[in-house]
Amino acid sequence: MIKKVLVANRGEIAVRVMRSCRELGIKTVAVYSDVDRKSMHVRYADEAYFIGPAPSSESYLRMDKIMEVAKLSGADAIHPGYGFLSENANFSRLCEKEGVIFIGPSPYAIDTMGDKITARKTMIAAGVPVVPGTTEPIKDLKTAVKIIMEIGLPVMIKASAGGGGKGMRLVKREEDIVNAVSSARSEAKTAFGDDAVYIEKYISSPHHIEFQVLGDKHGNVVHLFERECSVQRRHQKVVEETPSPIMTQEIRMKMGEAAVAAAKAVDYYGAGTIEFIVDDNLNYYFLEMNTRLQVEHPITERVVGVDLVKQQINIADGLPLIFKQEELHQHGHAIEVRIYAEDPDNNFMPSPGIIKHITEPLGLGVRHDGYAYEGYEIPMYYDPMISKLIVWAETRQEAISRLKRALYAYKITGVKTSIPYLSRILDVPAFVEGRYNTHFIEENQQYLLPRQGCTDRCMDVAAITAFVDYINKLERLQPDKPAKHLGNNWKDLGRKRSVLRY
Amino acid sequence: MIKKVLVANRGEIAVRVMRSCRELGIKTVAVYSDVDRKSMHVRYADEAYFIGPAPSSESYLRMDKIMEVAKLSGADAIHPGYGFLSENANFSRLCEKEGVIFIGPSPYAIDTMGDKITARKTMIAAGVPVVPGTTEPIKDLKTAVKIIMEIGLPVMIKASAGGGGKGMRLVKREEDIVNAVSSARSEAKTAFGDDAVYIEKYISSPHHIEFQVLGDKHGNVVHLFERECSVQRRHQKVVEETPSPIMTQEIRMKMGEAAVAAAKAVDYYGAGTIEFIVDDNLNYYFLEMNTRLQVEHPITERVVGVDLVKQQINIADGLPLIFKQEELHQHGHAIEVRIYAEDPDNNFMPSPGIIKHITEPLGLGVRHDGYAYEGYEIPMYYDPMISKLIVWAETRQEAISRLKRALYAYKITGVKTSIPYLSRILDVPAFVEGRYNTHFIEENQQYLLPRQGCTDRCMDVAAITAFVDYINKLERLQPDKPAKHLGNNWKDLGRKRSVLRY
Amino acid sequence: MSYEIKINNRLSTIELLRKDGSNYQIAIDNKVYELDVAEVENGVYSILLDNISFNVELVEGRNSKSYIVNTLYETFGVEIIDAEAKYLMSRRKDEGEDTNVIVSPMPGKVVKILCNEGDHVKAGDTVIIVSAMKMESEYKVKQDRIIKRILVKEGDTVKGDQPMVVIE
Amino acid sequence: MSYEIKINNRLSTIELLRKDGSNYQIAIDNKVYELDVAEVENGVYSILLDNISFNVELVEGRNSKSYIVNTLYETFGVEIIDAEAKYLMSRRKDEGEDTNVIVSPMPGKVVKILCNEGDHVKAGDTVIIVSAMKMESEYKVKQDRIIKRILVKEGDTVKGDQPMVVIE
Repeated sequence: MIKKVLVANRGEIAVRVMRSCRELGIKTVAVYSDVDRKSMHVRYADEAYFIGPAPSSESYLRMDKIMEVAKLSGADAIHPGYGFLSENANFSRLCEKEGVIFIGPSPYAIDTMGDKITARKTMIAAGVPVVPGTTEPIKDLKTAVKIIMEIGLPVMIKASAGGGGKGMRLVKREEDIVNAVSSARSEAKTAFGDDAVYIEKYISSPHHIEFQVLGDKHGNVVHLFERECSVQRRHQKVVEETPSPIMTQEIRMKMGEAAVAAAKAVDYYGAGTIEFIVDDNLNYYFLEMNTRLQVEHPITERVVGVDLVKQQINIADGLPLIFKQEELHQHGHAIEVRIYAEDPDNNFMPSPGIIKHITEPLGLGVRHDGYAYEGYEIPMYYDPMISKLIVWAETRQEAISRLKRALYAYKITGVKTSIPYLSRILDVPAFVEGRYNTHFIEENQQYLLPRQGCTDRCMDVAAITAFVDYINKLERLQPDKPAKHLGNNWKDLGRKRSVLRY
Repeated sequence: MIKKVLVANRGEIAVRVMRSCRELGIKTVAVYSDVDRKSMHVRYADEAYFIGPAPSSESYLRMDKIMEVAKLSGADAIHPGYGFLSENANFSRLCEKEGVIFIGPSPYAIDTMGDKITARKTMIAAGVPVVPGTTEPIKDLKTAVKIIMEIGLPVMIKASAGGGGKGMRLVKREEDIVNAVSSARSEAKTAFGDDAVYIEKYISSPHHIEFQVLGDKHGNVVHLFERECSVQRRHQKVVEETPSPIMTQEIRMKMGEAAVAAAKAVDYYGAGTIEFIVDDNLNYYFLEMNTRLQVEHPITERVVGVDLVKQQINIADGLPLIFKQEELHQHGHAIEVRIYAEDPDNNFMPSPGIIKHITEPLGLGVRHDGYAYEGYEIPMYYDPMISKLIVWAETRQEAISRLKRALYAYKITGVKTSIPYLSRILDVPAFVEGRYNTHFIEENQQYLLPRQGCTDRCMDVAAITAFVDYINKLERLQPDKPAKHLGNNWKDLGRKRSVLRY
Repeated sequence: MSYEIKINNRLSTIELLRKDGSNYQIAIDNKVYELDVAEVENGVYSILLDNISFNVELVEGRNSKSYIVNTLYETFGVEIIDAEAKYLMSRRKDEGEDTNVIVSPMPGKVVKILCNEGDHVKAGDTVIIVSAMKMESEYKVKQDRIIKRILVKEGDTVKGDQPMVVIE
Repeated sequence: MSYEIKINNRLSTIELLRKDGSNYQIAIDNKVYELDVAEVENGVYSILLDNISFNVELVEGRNSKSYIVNTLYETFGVEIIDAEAKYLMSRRKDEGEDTNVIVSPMPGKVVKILCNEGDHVKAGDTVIIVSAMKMESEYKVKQDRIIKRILVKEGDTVKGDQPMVVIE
């Protein structure tokens, strides 16, 4: 039985993993870099070891140092969280070699799923649908036309040697096929000296829908239904929800079976996620597998009622899964948003800095997974995510209302955050109606602009508050003088302030 | 439709009600006393009105003032929370008269259930089981014996004129009946000059189990299953859980039907709770009805998946219930503990004061309903409850682990709290095994004593921390001197400290 | 230099031997500890000792030398005793203990005063009743005494640690 | 006495007319407000104006007269302008704007410096690249300029608002 787990990560996920360990009576070991001495995971853990300078290449990615701490602390297992070493087959192999349990999949599964071409071939062999397309470059018009007709329109033609949009053509109508192939080939020839092209099915309004799977070391695999992750900005997920608003029970079952088949094809054990690209007609295609815990795993935990980290630990411990597919059900609706230290009104510039004040939203149906606290300085070296806000309600509509209520009460000062931007997303009609795909953010820019929520009166209140703070500050510095005489004694103030840095 | 709700309460319940209002798009009006200007409910509400001095008789219990605020603010409904005016039939009547919706039951239901004798008679008429006993004084031995045989042993014999244990006899065995009745009567005669006695069924190991009900204004009533509330200290609930560890599905259904019958007997609408006393053999008897929301309502919300405050508002608005009995189910297990500002190691003395620092427990399966924040002064005029911690998990065992984990991470400084005491309860074997009744706390005193968790080494760490804080404080006051020279300049320190109260 | 430090009733000597950033070498009663001590929030400390992570919270007590210290399970009173404190302690002893004061242990409101100045009260008599948070507490004398002074009146709001009645 | 106050780009006059406990009478541009202003947490204010409850958070800016103010939906820069501030502003204008400084808007690390002191750079040229939180930001000049001084070197950690390159 696993008795002590080293968590090779930081931030909210390290704390989240440690919470489940604590519930299981397992001791936890934190590792930390230079700038993370005061980070919550160091405070929460039973033990903590320093592993190097701030840049992750010198600390959280140093397999040797982490293994050394595992040995030193007597940890019998390592949980990698997400990011850092979580999808590193060499680390999984190192653990195997050193006799420390890696809480994650086998090196073979990581390797196979980590390489896009191998993964695609493996999925085809396992009968899991992939985005239709050619695997070899096409060198003549006739073959190209034939393949396009097989795949079905629309398709994307891409130059084999290509890049930067050169030699790329989107074909939607049959009568355009010949022209498009010819012009793509000649453009490719001119640009790259090679007229070979690839052809791939074009998904015009793609949805990103993923399935959570759990597999044990005895060959059992189950899925825990889908997560809809189509609200993305620059391929970064912003909002995730489950169930997907476009899903039907029939397609859910089919996709679930495909996800289980995909996992079984690589003898998968541990928690993993099969990402699908889905079109408006609910045709679905395997995109890739994430061989680790996802950031958005809590919405599945809430709706299915399973602690995924505990399952990971039990699986790593060699225990068989405690539930069968038919025992798993979805109850209600969950949504997650990610709170980043960034300025949504200024091109999402990261906004590291010291958290001056934080009010966390609480109450019915709200889960808040964070690691920041008042006085904590969000370091500039790592992902600027502060926390994840997860809500649950009986219905999707109620979940949206609840999330708005929670965001309303969530206050952070000292750094800029994505909170106002997230609130705006929840008001976009396409989101409210559940009709959205991965183009959501670019298509709804006009709804996502900063709001003019503050009237003249509200601006006056803002100004008055600052003014009151200012005059009270003066008053405190001049205890012998009544408030109305304030404001004349700048030299005194200056002199006192130098003493007052307390 | 209700558009603006005045919440005639304070503390966590006021904030909790406002949260649901916000989710429904309903504006909220707070009322506050002298000492509550900075209380969270004033900050959270859309509007706030001052209603008088700190003692509740001069503020939160002043129906006239509260009604005046309702008129002034244009609130179309009043939510009374729990305590204060929540079970005051006159207030319900005043609302009716003034044309403001009272979010709670009719004056008739409050009156009927508020009077113990009327309630008992009404329940007997409705076929709801009550604790068997005589309603008229018995004046001779023969009748007494006959009645005892009807009720069944054990019984308690009490002097009609009695009090203070005089003329009181517990009878467990048949052969003791005659002796017990005779000696009780003669003792009663001596003590009070009257030998008349009452006889009541004695429940030797009573469980306090209550059922949540919801009724609409169209005659529909459903129950939302039970809450086990037997962990009590001086008749104050300390831990509540659902499902009850002693319940069977069959008894649950029967008790649920009895609870619905009880509510229907007084044409109940709104949220209410039927309290039962239950013996080890799961015989159940109506105890009383609470005609309001209970403190422990969140465990039902979590396990049944229903927002009870929203239901209250919709019912008050005249809407029919949106679910039928057969659509309601229990999922998993929820436990609530109440965090009080009190000193469990010093006879539970209240510990009002300023919260210096608070770390709220978060993460999977944890709900925290509170209202305190750093710098908030818990006033001495009201109930010293700081917050409620509610956890959910798939199983009871996991819920206990989760609650322990949450209590471990819950830190409050500045006031003493019941947190350590609650942690101890969770380790008591009888609690862990789910074998407990209302005698739990008195029977398990030895498990509930303060722990010697801190070793010499841990005491050294405590001392060192204080010492480090102290020497750093000195150092900050003497910026020009290195740390090793510290500790000699007390006069300087004193002089500077008077300036430094900033 | 070394200080005396009182942890509840335990008296120890404590000395800072070395400080380097957040790393401290500190001796208590001849045991030498190497610790990493970081104040993470106001009054909240994270301590690493032999890689064990401790969380300790401090609240300043009556003065800058006295603390209430919370560890995971327990609360300690810690008092740092320097020259000034020693002097004050010795002076306090000189004054003797012939007067006695009933002090409110928490903020509350005086509900009832059951004696007058000059009264002779008996052991167990309730002298004053204070209410706080819906609970009334009775303050009794333990021996036969004389009421010397009453410092509050009925209806008064009292603070924690406020003297209410002086007995003789 | 009255002050000038700048809220983002709006300039107003503000004056405290009366103060009574937490009740303030304050005039902004001749509008008179009666408010109850209470600091509930450090930098967090609860304001009641005509019984409407506002929540406002303040963070002190560059100095004690400048604030970042959060209302429900927006963030404002607020600057209180007293005699001293006016003096400094007028002096700043006298210095003219013939020098210019590229300043890091946030804490980060200097990844690359693409110029040397004395270089003539063209409009749109990238001068320096700074990385923070996995993102690299390029700082360009908007007109043809001369690099006057370089205040940082590659690999340096920079703070928010730290001058990095002086251009002419």
